[in-house]
Amino acid sequence: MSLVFDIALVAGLIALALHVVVTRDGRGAILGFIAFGLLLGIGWARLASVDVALTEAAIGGGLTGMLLLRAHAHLGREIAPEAMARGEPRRWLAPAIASGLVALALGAVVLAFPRPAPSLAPQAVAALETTGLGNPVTAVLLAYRAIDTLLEKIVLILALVGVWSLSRDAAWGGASQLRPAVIPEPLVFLARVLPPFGVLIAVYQVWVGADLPGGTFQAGTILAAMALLVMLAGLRPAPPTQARALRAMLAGGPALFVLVGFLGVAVAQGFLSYPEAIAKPLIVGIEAALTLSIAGTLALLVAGPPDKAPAS
Amino acid sequence: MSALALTSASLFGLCGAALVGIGLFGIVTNPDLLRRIIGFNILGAGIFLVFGAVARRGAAMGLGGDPVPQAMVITGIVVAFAATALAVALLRRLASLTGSATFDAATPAPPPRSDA
Amino acid sequence: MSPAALLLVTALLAPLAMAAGCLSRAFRSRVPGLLWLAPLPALLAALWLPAGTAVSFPVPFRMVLALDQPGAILLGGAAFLWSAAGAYAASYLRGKPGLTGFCVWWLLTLAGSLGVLIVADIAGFYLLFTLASLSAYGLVAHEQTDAARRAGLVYMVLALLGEAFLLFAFVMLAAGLPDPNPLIADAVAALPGSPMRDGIVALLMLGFALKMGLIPLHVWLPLAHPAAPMPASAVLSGVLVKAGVIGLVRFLPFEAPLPTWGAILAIAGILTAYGGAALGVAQRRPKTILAYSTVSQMGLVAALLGAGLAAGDASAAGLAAYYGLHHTLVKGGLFLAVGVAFASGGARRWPVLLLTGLLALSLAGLPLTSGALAKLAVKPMLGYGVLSIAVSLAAAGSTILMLHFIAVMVRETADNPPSSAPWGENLPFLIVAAASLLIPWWLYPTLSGGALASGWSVASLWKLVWPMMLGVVVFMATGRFAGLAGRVPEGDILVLAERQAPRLARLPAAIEGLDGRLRLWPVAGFVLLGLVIWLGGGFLLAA
Amino acid sequence: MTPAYAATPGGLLLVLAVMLPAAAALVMLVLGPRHTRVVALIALALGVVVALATGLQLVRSQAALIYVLGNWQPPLGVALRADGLSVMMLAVTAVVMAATGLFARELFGLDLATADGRLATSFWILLMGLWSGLNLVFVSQDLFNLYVALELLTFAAVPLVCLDGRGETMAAALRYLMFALLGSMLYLLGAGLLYGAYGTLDIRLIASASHHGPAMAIALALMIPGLLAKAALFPLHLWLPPAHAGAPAAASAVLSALVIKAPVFLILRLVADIAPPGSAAVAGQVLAVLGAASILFCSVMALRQERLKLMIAYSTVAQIGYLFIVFPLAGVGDGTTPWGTIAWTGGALQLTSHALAKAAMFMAAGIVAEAVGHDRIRDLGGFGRVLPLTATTFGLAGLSLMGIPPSGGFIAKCLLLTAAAIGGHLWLALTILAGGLLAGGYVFRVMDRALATPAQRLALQRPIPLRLEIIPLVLAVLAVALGFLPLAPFGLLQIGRPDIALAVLP
Repeated sequence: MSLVFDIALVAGLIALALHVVVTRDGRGAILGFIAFGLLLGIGWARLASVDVALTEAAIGGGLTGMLLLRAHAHLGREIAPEAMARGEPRRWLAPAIASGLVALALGAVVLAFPRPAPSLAPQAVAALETTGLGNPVTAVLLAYRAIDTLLEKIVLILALVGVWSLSRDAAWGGASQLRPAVIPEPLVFLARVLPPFGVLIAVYQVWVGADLPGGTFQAGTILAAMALLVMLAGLRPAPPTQARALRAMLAGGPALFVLVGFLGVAVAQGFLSYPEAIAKPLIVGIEAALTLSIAGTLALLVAGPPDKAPAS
Repeated sequence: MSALALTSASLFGLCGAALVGIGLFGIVTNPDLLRRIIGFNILGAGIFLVFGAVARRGAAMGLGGDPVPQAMVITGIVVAFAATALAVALLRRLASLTGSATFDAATPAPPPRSDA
Repeated sequence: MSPAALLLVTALLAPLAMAAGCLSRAFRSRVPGLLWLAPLPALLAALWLPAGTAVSFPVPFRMVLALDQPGAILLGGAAFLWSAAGAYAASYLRGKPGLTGFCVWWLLTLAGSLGVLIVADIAGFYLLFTLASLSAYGLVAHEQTDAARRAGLVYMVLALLGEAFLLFAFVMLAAGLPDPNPLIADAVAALPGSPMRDGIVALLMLGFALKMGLIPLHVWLPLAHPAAPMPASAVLSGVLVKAGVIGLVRFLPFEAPLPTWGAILAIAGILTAYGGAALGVAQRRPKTILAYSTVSQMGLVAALLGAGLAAGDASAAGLAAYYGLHHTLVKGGLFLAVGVAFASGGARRWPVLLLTGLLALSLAGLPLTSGALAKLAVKPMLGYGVLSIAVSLAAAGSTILMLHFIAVMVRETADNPPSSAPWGENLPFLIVAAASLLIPWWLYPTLSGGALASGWSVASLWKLVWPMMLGVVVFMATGRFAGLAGRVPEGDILVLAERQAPRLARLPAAIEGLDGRLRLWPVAGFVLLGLVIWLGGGFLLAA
Repeated sequence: MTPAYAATPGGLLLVLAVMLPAAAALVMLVLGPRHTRVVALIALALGVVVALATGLQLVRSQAALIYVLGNWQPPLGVALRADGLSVMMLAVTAVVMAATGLFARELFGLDLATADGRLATSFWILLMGLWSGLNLVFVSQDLFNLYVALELLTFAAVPLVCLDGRGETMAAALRYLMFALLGSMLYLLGAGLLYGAYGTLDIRLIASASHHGPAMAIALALMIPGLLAKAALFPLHLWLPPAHAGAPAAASAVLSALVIKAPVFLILRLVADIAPPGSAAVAGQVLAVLGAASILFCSVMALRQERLKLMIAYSTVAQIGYLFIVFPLAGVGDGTTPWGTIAWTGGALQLTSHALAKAAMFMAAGIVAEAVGHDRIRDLGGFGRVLPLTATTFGLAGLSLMGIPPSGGFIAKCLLLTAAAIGGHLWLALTILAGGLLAGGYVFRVMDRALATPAQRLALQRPIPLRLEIIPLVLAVLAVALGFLPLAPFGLLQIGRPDIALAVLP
């Protein structure tokens, strides 16, 4: 029974992906992609990866969808229709064959993976107790492979600096203009009602993330979505990017991470190792700071480069 | 459980492979840059599904999957989002500056002006 | 370090130090007047140091300098000409724009062209050879005219091509030896046994023939030498081509005969000797005629070396150097003569032209001149067969070419206003002319092995005179080649090649078109996928 | 089971090399524009010290430096490891970074109004990100960690390309971003397949696996082209010329000198360390063909460019080609250990001298463009007279690119040619020589303009301070000074290598 469900899910995913790629309607493709993201979230749940499922649904479907829709609207405003409608014949046969071959080879490799499958699950579980955590995914993200998570945060910040650097010189340091010309009423309503719940869910996620599925990325994404909702509804303006507090919040998470990392050199077994006694509090503390940083970074990435000149 | 889990993992692995193919095709052939960015996301989804299949196959010790590839996927999704955001920001700026959303027709940039 | 070693090092470093000194503003203004000093240490080294003096540079400078007989002969002549031409240049270029730049290029070329004659290791040879080749571009293109620019371009392209030939040859030479930078002598000793012998010899010959201007690799020479200012033409034609001669002398294995390669070199040399003369008589500018004469003379040197290589006779090296010395001084003198003659008029004109004529005929082997000695000295090496006759006939060609040159000079200077070249130019010219007539006498006994008296026999004189008479007769009979002059453009076959240029230029254009297509996103993306498939297939097959 | 990695003294230096620039970027973000430059210069100084200390430690211990992050042994954790080649890359990176930093300080200082502005501040933060990513690429032992490092590079490099904010550079940056992303995605996919097959992403653990299935073949076939796309090897160079030509001079210098070397370094790791011998040989052949094509094709393209910076950018693609013809020359994949061969040393030297020379050349081109207001080669006649030091810089860097003695490029070319001659790879030898000729052509075109004496003296739009001209000159002189290294394999490059080579062998 569950296999039938899986097959239907996979068929739906592939059909949606094909639709997104071949359809002529740009907006339709984006909406299709959002649906694809949500469906994919279910797929991840079927793969018994609830952590990923939450992340995928929030980021893959939600934030990316918002980003794309805004971009589509922007391009529609900026580009003359005749520039859009260049009817060049697309050569599709050769790329289709090549892509198909790559996919076939991949499929063959996936089927030919060795059995029994190699897995680090036993080691990950065995090492869990030294971290005091209950969720092995969190342990991988914040202990075993903490360096990846830390540097990925730097990647996010570089991306944000890169996005900011795309502003006009005059607007640099200012704020993004998110508020649309006409704000639909329901949006305002949602923006008033949802954020308290969102914050609550986020705090819960960080807290349980140590032991159960969920964690800093998921919480950060929810917070980012709430912040965007508030800004889109025009309840609060986007903060100016030169604000010291904002920048401190963005850099705070990774900075704390680095500090604790080097603390490990002094009091534990090296960089990014935690003293066993206080491992869990340290990790939860880092997660909390990271959640704020991630929320800020993701929201500002969606908001885009500043386009209002700074006040001063 | 394990046989079924393996079948299901393979199924999603194949789905990942198909999505990779579809994504690559979209990226290579689509002249619309925004659509190309969506293609990247589909390619990414396919790649992550392959990771997911690998993770699922590694289910052991009472875990539903190998946590290491799962963690990698989470990292990867965030990075992919950052990439999408940067690409979209570039595309919007390009459209604002030049009034077009294509880069293949663009000839090499004329000399930079120091006074600009 | 012994005084002898110090002198040898100074010979190389003095001009480089002067070039570096040009960074100082104060020195820069005085350097043109000091150019004549730069080659003096080399001249002293050539005169005083015994053959066999050697010195190694400390690590990390890998270079070994050593003086041997052929090197010393060429070094002496070259340093002498550089010095005289330097003095000439100071007067000739006074007040002209770009003088400092000219001096720097001059000094760098000087260092390279003299260093090549005394360096003993392969990497050092390549370094100095390159220094001379590339720096000479500054002299060729100095005038900044369209002709100079074209000459500079052609020169540069072919010089780099020659460098490429040589680099590969040197790398293969050194590849089999334990020391990554062996002495030239060691590498050449191992050459006959090398599995890559033929490739190495072929590349060496190509590279050095380019420098000497052997046909058909001579195309740059008649463009580049006349394009430079007069004193630079003198050293380019007098000294720089000798870098090719010393290259062949140093790198060909004369101890072990290579008959085939020797024959190839000799034939190329003889053909060049004829071709240079034949193309030269079709020219009407004196400097171009002299340049073609250089081509022709280098052909004779190549023929000589080819004969030596075929016979496995190591004495060819010394004889080639001796012939080279003669050519250095005479050709240098002739270029200076052209400058002086163009500036002389009235009563001053005829003595200058007379001396010019004497130098010119010396090149053809006029008895009692250095040319006669040089030709006599090399005769035994050429044997008494076909080659000997061929070389004698080449002397007839030289005679014709030089008579043509004299005729052109007389005609070109006929309308000069009565004046005289400044003494700063006259004096160097006279000194070089005198040296060219005298110095070879001094060296003749050591090199030819025979006494001077042997050169006086009637038989010897007859050997020299009949080709010249033949040349005179032909020259008279054909009416001074009046109809021929100007028929062949300077650079001969290059011009033909340039007519095909549009066809050749299509290749880069096609490449550019292809690049434009490859850089289209769909194409590049597809190529990327293709690469994935190609590599995947390859790996699967290999596994 | 003994752990695969045992931390060595000085291993923490590797962590510092990665984290110091990253931390500096965070500090810059918090402190804001006014302090950015100071923080950057301090970080540069400290980073150079770290690189120096790493080199000293390596020479002293004569063994690779190792650090196990968080003391979590691979396969669960991530290890850093620096052998001779890595340390050389760290050192070159530090030198070029320091020079770029000083150059950027002077360049941005020319215009006080914008010294703390968008361009300068973003530049400094992104530069630090680049440095962190580069160092991580050179020391990380984990393929997924390396993916993060590659993304660090991409995200720092792309905005650098379009810092000047013109539409054309936006297009160039977008094209760069997209192609680089395509490359990273293929790389990541390959890494996923490897994890599926081996249950680890640690390079040494994968290399020590005895059995290789189709997953290895397909994974390598995805990862290598993906990295090639980032390295811009012909025919995947679509993004490089406009991107490197459009970036600010200081950024172009780092991008061309260092950033594209990172994927090349990773390809080397994959082919030489992970690939089974048969695959390595195939990869070596394919890469050599592409490298040779790159040398010839893009040199011709460089020769035909009208603009100086585009010419230099095409020259970069051509010069990268030399790094790929090293594979067959060093005998990668034929069962011998390539580390001690002259080709290996030649490749390393080519990489180093190109990094120095190309950085110097881009900076020189930047000075010219800044001083004259354009970079059309045709209209630069006589720039040597108004900017003598810059013309000298260009000439010296050109010597190294052409492979004319004495220069690092010459020694590199010599070693590669020797390897080609000994190995009987005639076509590669001819390619190397032809590449040198063509490089001579495009360098000569510029030098000819530099030395020209036009009737009208070239007008300078703004004065160029001496300090600005000195920095690229020093780099160019360094590139030439490399020519005094001995013509023999470096011992340094073999430190920490043989054990892996043995592990690969059956």
